[in-house]
Amino acid sequence: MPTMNIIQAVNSALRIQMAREPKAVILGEDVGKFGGVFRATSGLYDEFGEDRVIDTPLAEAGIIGTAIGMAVYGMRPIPEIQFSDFIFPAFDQIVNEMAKFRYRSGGQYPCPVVIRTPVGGGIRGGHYHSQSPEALFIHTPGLKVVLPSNPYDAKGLLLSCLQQDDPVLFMEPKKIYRASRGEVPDEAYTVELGKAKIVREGEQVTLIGYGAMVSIMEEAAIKAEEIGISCEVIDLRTLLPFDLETLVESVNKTGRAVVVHEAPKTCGFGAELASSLYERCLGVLEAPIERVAGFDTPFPYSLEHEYMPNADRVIGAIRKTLEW
Amino acid sequence: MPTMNIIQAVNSALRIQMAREPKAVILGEDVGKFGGVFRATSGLYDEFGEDRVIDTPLAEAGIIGTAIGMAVYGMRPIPEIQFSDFIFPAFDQIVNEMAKFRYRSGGQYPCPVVIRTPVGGGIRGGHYHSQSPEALFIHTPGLKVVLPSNPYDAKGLLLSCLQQDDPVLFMEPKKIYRASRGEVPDEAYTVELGKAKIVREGEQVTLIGYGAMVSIMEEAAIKAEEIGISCEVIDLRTLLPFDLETLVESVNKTGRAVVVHEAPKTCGFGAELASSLYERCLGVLEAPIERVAGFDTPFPYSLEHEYMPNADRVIGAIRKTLEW
Amino acid sequence: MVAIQVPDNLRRVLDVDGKIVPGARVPTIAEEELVRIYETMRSVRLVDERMMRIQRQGKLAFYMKSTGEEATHMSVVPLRKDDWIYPSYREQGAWFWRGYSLEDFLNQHFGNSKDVTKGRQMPVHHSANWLNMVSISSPVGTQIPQAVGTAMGMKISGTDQVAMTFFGEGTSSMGDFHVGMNFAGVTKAPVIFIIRNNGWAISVPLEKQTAAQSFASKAVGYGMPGVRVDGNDVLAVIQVAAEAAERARAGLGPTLIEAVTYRVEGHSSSDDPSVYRNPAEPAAWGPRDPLTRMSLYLKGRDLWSDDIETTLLEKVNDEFSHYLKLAEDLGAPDIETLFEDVFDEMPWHLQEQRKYLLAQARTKNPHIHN
Amino acid sequence: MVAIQVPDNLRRVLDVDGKIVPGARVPTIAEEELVRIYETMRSVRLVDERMMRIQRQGKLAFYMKSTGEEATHMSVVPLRKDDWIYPSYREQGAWFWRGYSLEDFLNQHFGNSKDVTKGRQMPVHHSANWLNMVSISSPVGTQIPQAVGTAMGMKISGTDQVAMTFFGEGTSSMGDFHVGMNFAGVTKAPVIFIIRNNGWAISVPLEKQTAAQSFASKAVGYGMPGVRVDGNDVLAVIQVAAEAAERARAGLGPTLIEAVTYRVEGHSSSDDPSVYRNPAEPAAWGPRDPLTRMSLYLKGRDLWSDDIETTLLEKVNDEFSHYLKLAEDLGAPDIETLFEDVFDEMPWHLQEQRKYLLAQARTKNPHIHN
Ligand SMILES: Cc1ncc(C[n+]2csc(CCOP(=O)(O)OP(=O)(O)O)c2C)c(N)n1
Ligand SMILES: Cc1ncc(C[n+]2csc(CCOP(=O)(O)OP(=O)(O)O)c2C)c(N)n1
Ligand SMILES: [Mg+2]
Ligand SMILES: [Mg+2]
Repeated sequence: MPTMNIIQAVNSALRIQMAREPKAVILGEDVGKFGGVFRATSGLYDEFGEDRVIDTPLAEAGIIGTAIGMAVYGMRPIPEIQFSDFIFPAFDQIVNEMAKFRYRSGGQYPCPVVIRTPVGGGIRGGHYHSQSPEALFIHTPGLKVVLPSNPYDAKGLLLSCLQQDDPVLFMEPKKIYRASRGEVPDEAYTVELGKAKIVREGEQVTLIGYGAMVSIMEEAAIKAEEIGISCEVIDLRTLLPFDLETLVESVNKTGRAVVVHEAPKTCGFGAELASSLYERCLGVLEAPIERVAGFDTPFPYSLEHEYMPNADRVIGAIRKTLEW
Repeated sequence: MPTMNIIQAVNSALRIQMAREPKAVILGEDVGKFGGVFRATSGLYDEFGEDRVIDTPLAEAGIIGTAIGMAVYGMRPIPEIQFSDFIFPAFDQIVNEMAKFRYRSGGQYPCPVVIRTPVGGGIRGGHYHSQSPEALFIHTPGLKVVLPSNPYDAKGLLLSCLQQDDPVLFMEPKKIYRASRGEVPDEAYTVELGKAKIVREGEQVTLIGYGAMVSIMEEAAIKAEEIGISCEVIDLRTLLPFDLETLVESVNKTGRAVVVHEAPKTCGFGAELASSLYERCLGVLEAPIERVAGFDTPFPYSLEHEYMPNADRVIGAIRKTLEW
Repeated sequence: MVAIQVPDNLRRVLDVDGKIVPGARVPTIAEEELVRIYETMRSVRLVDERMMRIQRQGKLAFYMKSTGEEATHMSVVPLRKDDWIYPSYREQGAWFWRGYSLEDFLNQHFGNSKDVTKGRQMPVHHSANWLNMVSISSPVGTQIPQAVGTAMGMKISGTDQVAMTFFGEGTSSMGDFHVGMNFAGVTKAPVIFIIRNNGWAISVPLEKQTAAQSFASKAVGYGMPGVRVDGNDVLAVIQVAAEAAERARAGLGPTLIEAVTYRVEGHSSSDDPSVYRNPAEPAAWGPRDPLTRMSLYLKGRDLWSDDIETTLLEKVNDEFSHYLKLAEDLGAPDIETLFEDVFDEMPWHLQEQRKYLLAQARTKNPHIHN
Repeated sequence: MVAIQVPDNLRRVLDVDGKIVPGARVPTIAEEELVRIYETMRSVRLVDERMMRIQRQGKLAFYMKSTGEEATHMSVVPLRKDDWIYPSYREQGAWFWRGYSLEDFLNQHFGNSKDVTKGRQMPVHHSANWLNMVSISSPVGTQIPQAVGTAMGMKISGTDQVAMTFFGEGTSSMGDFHVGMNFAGVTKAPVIFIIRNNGWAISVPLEKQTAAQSFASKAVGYGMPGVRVDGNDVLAVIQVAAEAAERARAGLGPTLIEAVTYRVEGHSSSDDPSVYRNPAEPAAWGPRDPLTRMSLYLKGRDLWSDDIETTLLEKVNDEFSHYLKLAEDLGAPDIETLFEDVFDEMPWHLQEQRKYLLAQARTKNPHIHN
């Protein structure tokens, strides 16, 4: 099996979809000849032509607005937003239109747009190339939100998204775009939406996260093991609908949980995960669920490493749950 | 003391600010001659002239974008967004610009814009005249978020917002714009930002909410009392920074909490309030914190009453915390 | 501050007396179609009045009349059945012309159990996929890039379909107008933009909306033709729309049409124009009424008479009363429908919430034990 | 697919040989100022090269050159100190002209403890309130309505100040361009819009950006004058900016200026234009270099020589090296600064987070007990 990084895995999924689905269209800024600023659409312009791999004018509202119009007409648009920090000019089209199209038409007009966008910090991008706005979309009824942590899942999840009939925000962890490598089949396969993955089994504390935070959690779990603490690590993969069942099962076993994300803590997805878990597991919880998250400041530049969650901070939280 | 409704209280605060602060400017759609579609700016155009009460072209991004430019230049703009459902075309200007201006300039450019916007359901407005997007803004570092529940607070909180130096989203509960009436001084006064108000003292369950939900909670508390359950009711008033101290004190006393909001449950502000409370009060909590919220669907039209939290639902939640 | 526009340089076919303007390009329309066009416009006027009346009686939460602007709706006449339309909220005639029934129309306004949109949206927000009429959305202007996307899809798919979208002159100030127009210009998408310039955006007159000479002139910035037409002259409206559709089908790209008309009434049932508008202004528009002009024209060709008109009004009135009664008597959609159509398949959290609500509905006013 | 524009109908003062074009309106500029203008442009060219070199050496995360576009920066020359500027990210010369020092410039790029923006933003995102230069933002186009707002504030306050904003031709496709232009037109705000049309938006050539004849023509849709100027002719750039500033100060409202230039290098240090652009294209722009033209002009007036140029380059080089060393040696801002300036006063939750981080920083790799 070939080894790929996340970019290559995404590229492979897109190529498969473009080849098998004549209604699939890629559109965005620099996705054509250039192949995208992160090169995720590399080669597709040459292979599928400028009608189906479209370099649009510089306007996110236009990219998503036209994608919606394509989707309700029956096409299968796959727009790219160059950085998720630049998704906000299209926010109205996403939350008021794309997310509500099926609902407001009484089911007459499904709107299967799959938006791809890189997310998160770690590339020295300052606050406009580092944000993690997933919570805003999880809070918006009508959207699915997916965020893989490795190449195999990236390809399988993306292919799943492309085969279903709902709008999806497919967020790609740009910090590990190239750093995360693994075996990925060349052919098509799917990874089921809505299912978390237990990355590492453990007994005492459940670590929950997604995207670039998964390897941070694994690192913390390994270090914790060295000092005799056994952690279970769960990669959510789909953020909405999220796999509460798997989380509950794990926390029922461990009695402790730490939730990790890069986005600011206040009103972040961690709050939802924690609240949902308390609602189901209060009786077994031995300590408050710890949230390791970005701080409630704009994403900084020079102090990026201080801002982002790291294994030490996760270990600190693990320890707190054990010492409570 | 005169009796006012919320619209009149807001109008009174605006008139005071416009009279005392020559740099204050009101701008928005229909805020001029018409006095706003809810009439909150009624009379101000005649009193302060079309230079300072500006009917803008129909573009929320322009309203907020120009307000930002005024604020960094030293003016005191008070833009109105006609419905908070229509705030999304300005979302980029709000979350990427207004919220980060002071931070990204290293403190050189404060951006004291106070955005007023009606929020919430209950007026038969369907999903585009009923949304409660507060969580999106609470999650955005750099914004203050305020949401009064009655005329006295509306005026006092708005005057506080207008006197400080940070950007604020001042949300007004349109369902009770006219229904909520009370004594309001004609002159200027302030209600402190960041302080919740204990609306009703009680012993067994703490009910936490804001805006139009406060009267729902009070109704539930009265009904609960009839059957022998004593509830404490807290009106948050400021959503960010929220008054966790007052909440913690109350929950330490009651051992139970119910959080109420109209916005969809998943990733709503209730999740943050609950998680924060668990983190401080896990030891005393007798039952999971209940979240009574809007459902995770777009806001409906015909089934509006089924959608919105009501006293029965709050009582159901109170009962759950007692029966756990 | 007076929004009456001198209707200069407007494309015109009929003068105010319903006579063909010398030299005008007259659309080719069969006689029975001419009659049907007038009937549709006339029916809209009547339906608008009855709707507003029932709104005033408290039976309806909200309504928006299109009085005086009925001719602009007829932009859809040159379109084919397989063309797509993205309306705004003030084109009742476009719906009826395409075949939307008074029954569907009333059911939507009541949001009842037979409303095809399942009571999900406010009054006047229709949706009919069997007519290729796309759901109306309240946030203004969002339909513009969407219509362009549909047109791009048509072009990519190699069809010769056309997309048309409507919006008010106020809406041209939105960012979405710009991005939609610009994408259309660059991609040469087969799309037709109809600006209903009715002079007002709620209380804001057009001169506070733009400093441009005309709304049609905005086409210059997008490299497409901009046409100004007398929006109260239905034959002229149809003619320019037909030319635009032909251009689009021939692969020549988009057209912007500014139909100059006037909002004779308030913005909606919630509005009170007397607060901000000189009442002399709507009065001055009376002689330009699109119905008068078209009926004079038809009468001149012996295609219409006052008797026929009376018969039409009676028929529509009866039909309206009939479907109104039916619509009123129907209840709201089932509670379960609240959770449908959020997604293709209902995820666990919505299933859970549905279960909760259904249980709650059954135990209303529950007996509480402490 | 070739982005070279035939520079027709461009306002011009200097021809490619640095001679005054017959009949041109020549700006009135004192000799020492003429020299300072050229010195600024020449310094930018040098600084850009050195910056890119240190970026390539891995000392800097990111950089964006403005090579070939230096003349457009000089649009700020006619402005007064109390006028305000909202730059985009490719107007280094505007900063230096206003008095931003090389020291500030380098400290910002290193985000060090002396960076006036406290290491908060990426390289090239300056901010200097003492110069009325507003913080650069990465999201393109957001500065456009903001500049209009500042200009509206100036007008409301009864000053005769002017606001100027810069952006690339690609950015004209954003909704914010439209709403900003439209607000300016309607309010007659004293604002000047400078479109740096350098032919490319990263990999997207201008003909995929708009179907309009020119970017200046977009002014029609907003009822303001649109001027096309040779953006590689610094005297022409200054002249049209001076005319626009005069108009604005006289209460006549905004002006759109399209400065036609060319992005000779890649978009940024992260870019590789060979993937998408014919290398013959930048080469063809060589003869139009704005520095060559201006230096020929100055030499023709005996205001400049190769010797003076050498001296200038040495001086700037030395200064650069000096401040580079200083900037490199400074560490990052204190950890505490992470939490400052989110709000005017730090609320409890940020105080709590600050405390946590400071404690965490002290207990790195903590010894863990189970
Ligand atoms: C984005 C957005 N902002 C504000 C509103 C509130 N609103 C509804 S209609 C309207 C005026 C629209 O005017 P115009 O486009 O001229 O259309 P008309 O009503 O005249 O047909 C406004 C401001 C809205 N629906 N959407
Ligand atoms: C809203 C937004 N979308 C996308 C980007 C990514 N981006 C940065 S610069 C750029 C191209 C800008 O082109 P242009 O406006 O012509 O300016 P130039 O770089 O040529 O000076 C893009 C797409 C961004 N910064 N902001
Ligand atoms: Mg209008
Ligand atoms: Mg450019």
